[in-house]
Amino acid sequence: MTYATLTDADRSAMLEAIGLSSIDELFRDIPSGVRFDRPLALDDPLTEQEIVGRLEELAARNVHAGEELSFVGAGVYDHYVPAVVDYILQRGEFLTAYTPYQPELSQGVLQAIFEYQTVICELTGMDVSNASGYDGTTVAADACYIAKHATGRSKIVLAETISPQVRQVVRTYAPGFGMEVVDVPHRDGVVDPEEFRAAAEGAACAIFQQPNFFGCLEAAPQLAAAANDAGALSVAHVDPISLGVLEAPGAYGCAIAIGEGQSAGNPLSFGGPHYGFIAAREEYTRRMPGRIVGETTDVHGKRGYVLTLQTREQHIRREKATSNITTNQTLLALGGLIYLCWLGPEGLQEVGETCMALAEHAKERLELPLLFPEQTTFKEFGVRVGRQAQEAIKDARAQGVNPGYPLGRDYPGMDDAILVAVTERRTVDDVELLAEALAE
Amino acid sequence: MTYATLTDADRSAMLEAIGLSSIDELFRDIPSGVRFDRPLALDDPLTEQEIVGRLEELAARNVHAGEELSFVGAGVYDHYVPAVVDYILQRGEFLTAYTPYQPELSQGVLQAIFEYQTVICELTGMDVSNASGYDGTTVAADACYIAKHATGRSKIVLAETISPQVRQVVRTYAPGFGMEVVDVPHRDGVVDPEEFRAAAEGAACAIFQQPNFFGCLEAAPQLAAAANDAGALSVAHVDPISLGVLEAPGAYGCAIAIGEGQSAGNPLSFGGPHYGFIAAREEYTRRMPGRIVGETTDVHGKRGYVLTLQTREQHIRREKATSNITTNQTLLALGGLIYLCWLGPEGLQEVGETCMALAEHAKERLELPLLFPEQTTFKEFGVRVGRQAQEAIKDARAQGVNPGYPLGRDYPGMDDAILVAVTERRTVDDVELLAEALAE
Amino acid sequence: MKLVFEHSSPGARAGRIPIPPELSVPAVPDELRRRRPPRLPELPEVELVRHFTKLTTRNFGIDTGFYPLGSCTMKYNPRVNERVAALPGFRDLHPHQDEDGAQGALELMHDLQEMLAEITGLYAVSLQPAAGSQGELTGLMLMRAYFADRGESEQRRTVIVADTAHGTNPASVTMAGYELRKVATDARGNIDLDDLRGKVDDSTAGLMLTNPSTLGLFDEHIEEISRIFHDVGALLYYDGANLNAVCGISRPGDMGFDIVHINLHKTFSQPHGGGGPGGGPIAVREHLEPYLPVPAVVREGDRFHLDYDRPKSIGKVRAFTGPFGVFVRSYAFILGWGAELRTMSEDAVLNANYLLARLKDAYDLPFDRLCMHEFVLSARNLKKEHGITALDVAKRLMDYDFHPPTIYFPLIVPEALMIEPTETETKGTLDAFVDAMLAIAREAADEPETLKTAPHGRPVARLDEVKAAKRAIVRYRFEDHPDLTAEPTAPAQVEAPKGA
Amino acid sequence: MKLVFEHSSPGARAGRIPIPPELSVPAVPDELRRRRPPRLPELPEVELVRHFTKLTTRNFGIDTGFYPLGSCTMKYNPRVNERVAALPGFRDLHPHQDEDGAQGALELMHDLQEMLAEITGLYAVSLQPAAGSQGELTGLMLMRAYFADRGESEQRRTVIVADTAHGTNPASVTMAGYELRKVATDARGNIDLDDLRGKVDDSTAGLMLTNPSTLGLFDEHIEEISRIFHDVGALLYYDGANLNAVCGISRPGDMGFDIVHINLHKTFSQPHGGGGPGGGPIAVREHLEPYLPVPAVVREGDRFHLDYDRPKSIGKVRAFTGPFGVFVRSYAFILGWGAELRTMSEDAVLNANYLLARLKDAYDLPFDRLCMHEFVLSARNLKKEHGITALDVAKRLMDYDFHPPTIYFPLIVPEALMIEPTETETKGTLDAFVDAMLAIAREAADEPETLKTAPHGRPVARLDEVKAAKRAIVRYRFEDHPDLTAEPTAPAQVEAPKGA
Ligand SMILES: Cc1ncc(COP(=O)(O)O)c(C=O)c1O
Ligand SMILES: Cc1ncc(COP(=O)(O)O)c(C=O)c1O
Repeated sequence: MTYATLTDADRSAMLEAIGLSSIDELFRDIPSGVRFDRPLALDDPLTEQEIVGRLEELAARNVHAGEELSFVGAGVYDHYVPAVVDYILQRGEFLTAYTPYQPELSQGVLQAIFEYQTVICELTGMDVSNASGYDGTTVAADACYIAKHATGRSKIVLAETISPQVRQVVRTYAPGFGMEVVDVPHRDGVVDPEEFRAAAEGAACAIFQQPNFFGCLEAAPQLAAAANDAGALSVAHVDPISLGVLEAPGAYGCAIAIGEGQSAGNPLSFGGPHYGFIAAREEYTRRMPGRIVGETTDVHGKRGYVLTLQTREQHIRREKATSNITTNQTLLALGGLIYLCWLGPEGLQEVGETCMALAEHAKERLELPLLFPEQTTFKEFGVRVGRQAQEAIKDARAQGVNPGYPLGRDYPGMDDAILVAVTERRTVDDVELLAEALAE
Repeated sequence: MTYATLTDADRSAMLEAIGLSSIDELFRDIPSGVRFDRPLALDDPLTEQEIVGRLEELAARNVHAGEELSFVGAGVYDHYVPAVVDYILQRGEFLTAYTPYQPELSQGVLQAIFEYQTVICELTGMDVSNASGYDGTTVAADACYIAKHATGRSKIVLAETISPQVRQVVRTYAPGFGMEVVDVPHRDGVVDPEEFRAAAEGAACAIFQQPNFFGCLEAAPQLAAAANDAGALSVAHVDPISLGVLEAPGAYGCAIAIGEGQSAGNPLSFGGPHYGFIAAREEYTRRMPGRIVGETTDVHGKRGYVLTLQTREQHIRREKATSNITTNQTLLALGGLIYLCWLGPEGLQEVGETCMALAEHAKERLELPLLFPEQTTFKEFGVRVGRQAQEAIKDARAQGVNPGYPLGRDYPGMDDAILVAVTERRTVDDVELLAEALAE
Repeated sequence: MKLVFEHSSPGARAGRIPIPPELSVPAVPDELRRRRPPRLPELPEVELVRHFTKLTTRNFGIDTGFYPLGSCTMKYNPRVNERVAALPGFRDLHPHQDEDGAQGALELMHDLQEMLAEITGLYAVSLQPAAGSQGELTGLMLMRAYFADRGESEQRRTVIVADTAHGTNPASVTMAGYELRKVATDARGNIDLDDLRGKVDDSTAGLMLTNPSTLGLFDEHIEEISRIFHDVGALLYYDGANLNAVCGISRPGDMGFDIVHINLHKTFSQPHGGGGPGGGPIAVREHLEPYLPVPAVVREGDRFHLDYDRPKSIGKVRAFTGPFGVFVRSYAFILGWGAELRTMSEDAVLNANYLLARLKDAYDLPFDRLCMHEFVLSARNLKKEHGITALDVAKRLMDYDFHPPTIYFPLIVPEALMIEPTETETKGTLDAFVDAMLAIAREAADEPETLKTAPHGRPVARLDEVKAAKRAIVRYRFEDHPDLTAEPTAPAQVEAPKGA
Repeated sequence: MKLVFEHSSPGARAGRIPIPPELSVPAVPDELRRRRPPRLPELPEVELVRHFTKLTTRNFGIDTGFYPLGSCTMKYNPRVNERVAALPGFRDLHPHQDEDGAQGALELMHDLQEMLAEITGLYAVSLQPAAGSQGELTGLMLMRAYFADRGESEQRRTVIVADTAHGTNPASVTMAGYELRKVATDARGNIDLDDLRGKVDDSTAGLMLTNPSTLGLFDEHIEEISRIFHDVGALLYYDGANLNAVCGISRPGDMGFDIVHINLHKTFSQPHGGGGPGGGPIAVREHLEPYLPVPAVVREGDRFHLDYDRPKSIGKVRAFTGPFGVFVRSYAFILGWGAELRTMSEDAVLNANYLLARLKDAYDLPFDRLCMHEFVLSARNLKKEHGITALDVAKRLMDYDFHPPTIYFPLIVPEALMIEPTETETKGTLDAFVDAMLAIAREAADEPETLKTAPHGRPVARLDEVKAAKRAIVRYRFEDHPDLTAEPTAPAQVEAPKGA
């Protein structure tokens, strides 16, 4: 009973105060037919040091990013997370608080979320951001739900160059929304604005990713324009780490910007928890899902922050809510805030340019055919290894290098292609090792 | 310039306010003959991720307690430190504060030290404890300095069964104190009370260790009595982890209790920083070295804590101070406080009994001749491996087991002896592995 | 206090990621390159740490004190869980790491699935959903897939939800494309069976129910309810938000539920993080397993792997296999209680009933029964007699250093005060809370003004929420602070060498 | 607030270390077995965390705000240092691990030694001393050993210390068995050379000097001073507490010092931890190396090892090789600045002079010169004119959210306010501090009461230190709280099986 807080003395005193003589009586309202009458089939309780022992043993059976030279990305990236982020997020006043329903006791989290919303708006060039979505996939579904109500239309247009997981999640949600999904195929690694325009006709929204899943830069402004012209909401799925170098979606006319926040301030953590961000133009403010923090004043005129525009939300609007989200990813989003403040505008540009420079260098050094030689890429690019990618990866890993993600998993005809991600944590020397590992 | 806080704009504005035109002018009072006119021969500045990379690389070249099955103790022990300790000590309000000179801003640290002093007094059965000494060796020298002034005598009696490092440090300090050191040899692993009594005649203090360096239990009450009878201060060097099982020095008449606190709440950290504790009977309160926190009230009668009895200290007493200590080991001592509160009286007894039970089990399982078969031991014991201990250790380490400390380093005639420490972090299965490793 | 942007000073830096000197930055096509840098704050690390440290001191967590926020299960989060979640083998593990490089992670998830199956009394578990709400939606998607498979998609249009339900239930029903039917609550706080019978027919896809309900009451007719739905071929969904009341005591599967979500951040101690993250695994009966999200974590001998080959699966509801870091914490937590998990729920229920027993004379109790892990009082009399609302009581509790309970929920109770102490509070803390609540009841009569002006001595007093919603200032207005909008100095874009 | 003992409730537990069931506990001889368990508090982890979390909120650190505590160099401690110090390869490394299992640790120490030798301009470094004071004592022991080796032990009896010296210097002199001679300070804040010449002769073992001095002034005659001592065969000891002023600008070795201690917790950012830990490495000239403590960390090719074979060594001054965790942090810190370390000292001196320039009209300045990294003002006029003391100024600063400077030191300045901003503060912070100091100077005239009653709104007001020293209550008085002294219930001692 490692975690029991009450002592037996407490228990009897409390039962007496309640007027009962046994713990079992507490449960008398539970019909005997549904009572559980055997002990749970779980192991004996472990002490703290035993718990640590067991978890260390499991952790040791994973190969983490510090143990092999990894160039795996494909949606989750090994960027450096500074020590200040971990420290602040571990402080109990943030870590162990919940949604700031009571603002007088929650100005810390409320102000931090307001700062986060501001940073997301600055990165994306949008007017409003929520306090976070679950991840980079579910915010895409959120965008579709907004579009459905904003346009009254039901078609979702997805560029095939969007992360496969994002597309899968949109497909899972669409039927419930009463929406259908149309894909726009890639042409040589990017989508063709004209095809995109045609598909966007009569659509509720048209979504593309910049940089796209292949690491290539889309003609984002044209894609946004194509969607806008068709009266569809133009939605850009962007990598926050790229937004010191690449233009903000708001600047080229997107209605909504979404993305996976992990690359900005979260550890890999085997895929979660991370945070998804969603930001939009002012006109969609009242259609936004989830928590939004607003500035106001207290009875003495002092500046303060509260959860606002709650008439959008499930606890008030119930079945008419803009979303069912309640628990979100606040702590991870705050990690993103602290990270982006740590970088500042110069640092954000530096990290983007460093990744780009290293990736470009890798492209040259590998001396392998590029998957899409015509395209400009950001921190990720595809190469053809001339044999089954899975095998090439296995062989490279045997030398301590994990060269990347096998694109054949998601795209037909790419069984020999590897998606290589190069972050600022890799060095010029690391690129040499990668080249060697992929050489034979 | 990773850590520079000022911007160039700041610098010029500030120079202007000062009325100078260059940074160099700030140093005009420095005679040109002693100015340093070349850049420091240090490497280029590293960024945070580069610093982490460099340190990870160095850390990887050490074999830590999680990487091999270790039975090494001999003064520093691998006891489990709970997560709450690390968390609280990392909170900036404690971590980045200094000595609580300004009590209104330092009640947190002051109260915590007061609680620490109380816990040390409870463990040792003494009346007064300071806020910490450097480690388990320097507090022994502190005790001698107290004894010198309390008795006007100059002889220090040391049991040969005290940790060699403690004895070396006392030897280093003694000449400056104008004191000389006399050793009392061990008889079959412990000191003989009669020899101790004889040596204590005319001594300022007589120091023994319980459990002693060999892990054996001394006849502590007799040793204390022997010293007291001779008019010397009886000083017990004790392991805090043992004090839930073994009697408190205060209970058998010691004048002073000292010890190395590491085993209670500090990581191994290659030998430091740790904390030394020193506690004494009330009559020696005004001879205590270092910081002491006392309870008082504020102008409104509210309970509060302050540094007290400061007329003992260097900043007031200068050359007549009871010690020169200023910066001490407060943070580590607070780790000890939190750890001991986490254990509580039952936990402290449990951990002591667990170590004892495992060590006793190991004695039986090893099937090797014990160094001192006649003695009762606590968590550590000596065995003879029938060949050079250094070699036996090398061979065992090759199998991933570090069997202990080679006693030959400090004691003649023990070249074949290994001091084996068994803490609660080792299991019955681990003992089997040790037995195998020492078998051939 | 200042916003982080108001600490900004042009040119100040914390983090630096210099471009490797031997490399040059490739050119970005002009129309794609960022023109105006984002106005991120510029400040040195010391200012960053002070700012966020100060923010934390203006926030209340479980580590600060008692947090009886009903329906949220704000229990103490053991620090050891943070230690293990930070192990590099977990924290730095890439989700695309191939299976033999992730056996420890997969085993942990598989173990956790089995623990949750045992605790809920169901057959199969998917850990994928990110939180309870998403678990609900996923569960409803399973219903759709199940009925579609049986050719009943057209027929099964409605989902029934109790009027005491959390807002997420109706919201999820809509998002899943179902019609909502609300069912009433009877005088004892159970579902009104007559009302229910009238609403269940062969157009019914299923029921969503929280049991114990948000009133903290166990539905005494749960067996009959289950029969009513199963008789028409409908499914029962269990909102697991209140699972903390019944672990080892009564299992949703045994109650007749077909689909269950579990809030790992409630019952299994994942810290709430100021709003998240959470985890919302779902457990189902055998006949629903084929529809679970992909990938499934399966065991083959002593190896574990990710099975994507599930033709009937609804697909994915979020990225990868779910919030893994949350799994690590909840797994560690369950290992700590182990087979004695029942004691956790017993103590949670004992703590709640102790508070209830000591408070029910001072506040009114709409349903006078033993409660489970939480209970709902009403301030309706205080309002009638002294004009003191549930909100006033909540704000005044802050003056006694307690976080207020959930208020104004569930909706069927006017001036509701929904109190959930959890099992991790001491009797001493509960007694202090009782003293405060009783004092407040007296103050309502003697000094109502003190309550209406509460809280006192907090960083801010009561805030104007109407103004907030009307002005909708949801990001920092740099425009209003021209001094800070100076374009940050960004290093000039390096041109790539042409050729070479 | 309550003491942790006042939260104790019999039988409550946090940590548990159950005895392995298959083992029995050996018997402890009766007279050696503990009779009465220590009265440690009994409380669950949640109460433990809340108690200590609350204590931290009643404490002020650098992370809280500006902390210009003169002579203590309270600079920002980069968080990354905590990250690297916690690497298992360092944190969990046993000091008796043999050399080939500790090469990384030994290399780190060897690198750090070389960095410190370069920064101080001396030949050899020992990292062993635990703090500056112990560095001083160690340095004086080196003098003893050195003179003993030359047969001059009898002759060399005195050590000269400036009247501005920190209390540790005279205290160390006594503990090292030397006689103290104090030397005066002249009108410019330098050592009074005439006074000095009169005190130095062939009975002099050496000088202990802080340069820049505790007045924050660089001694303009340092070369002459060095000549005076070396001419009589005496040694110069450099108290490195103020090294933050001169890194890369002027090196103690070049100034003529033979022995230097470095406070790693000052210049090199080891966090002060509420009073410690620290590190006090010493650096010496070549002819003093043989006397350094054992073991020495030496390099042989690309291997590192611990050399105990130093026949002339003074021995050991503490356990093992010193506070290793401190070395890790300081090493990481120096790597961060690298060759630009000079900028650190330049900025520290710039910050100090900026404050000085802006404050010297409002407070008096005993020595009107450019200062180095710190400076000393006097509140003597405020006292004369308004009865406001340095203490009042200090307490009032708390109302402005600043930690006060060091006060009443150095002793030669009445009503001293010793201000050291360090290099890690922004101009904005310094300006805010200046505004506060100027406001306080005005308040001294306009509303002296406000100052005399300061601080306001802190957990406690001014405390009665006389009472504290008189009552000397230095541990919790369980006697006065009988309710808490109930003997904790301890499990009965298990008897060992006889034989078997
Ligand atoms: C009864 C109930 N149902 C559902 C939810 C939604 O769960 P989550 O917040 O994990 O999305 C909650 C908690 O917010 C709840 O209390
Ligand atoms: C000038 C001076 N000398 C010596 C010391 C003593 O150093 P430490 O506190 O590291 O023992 C200090 C700091 O307290 C100091 O300021």
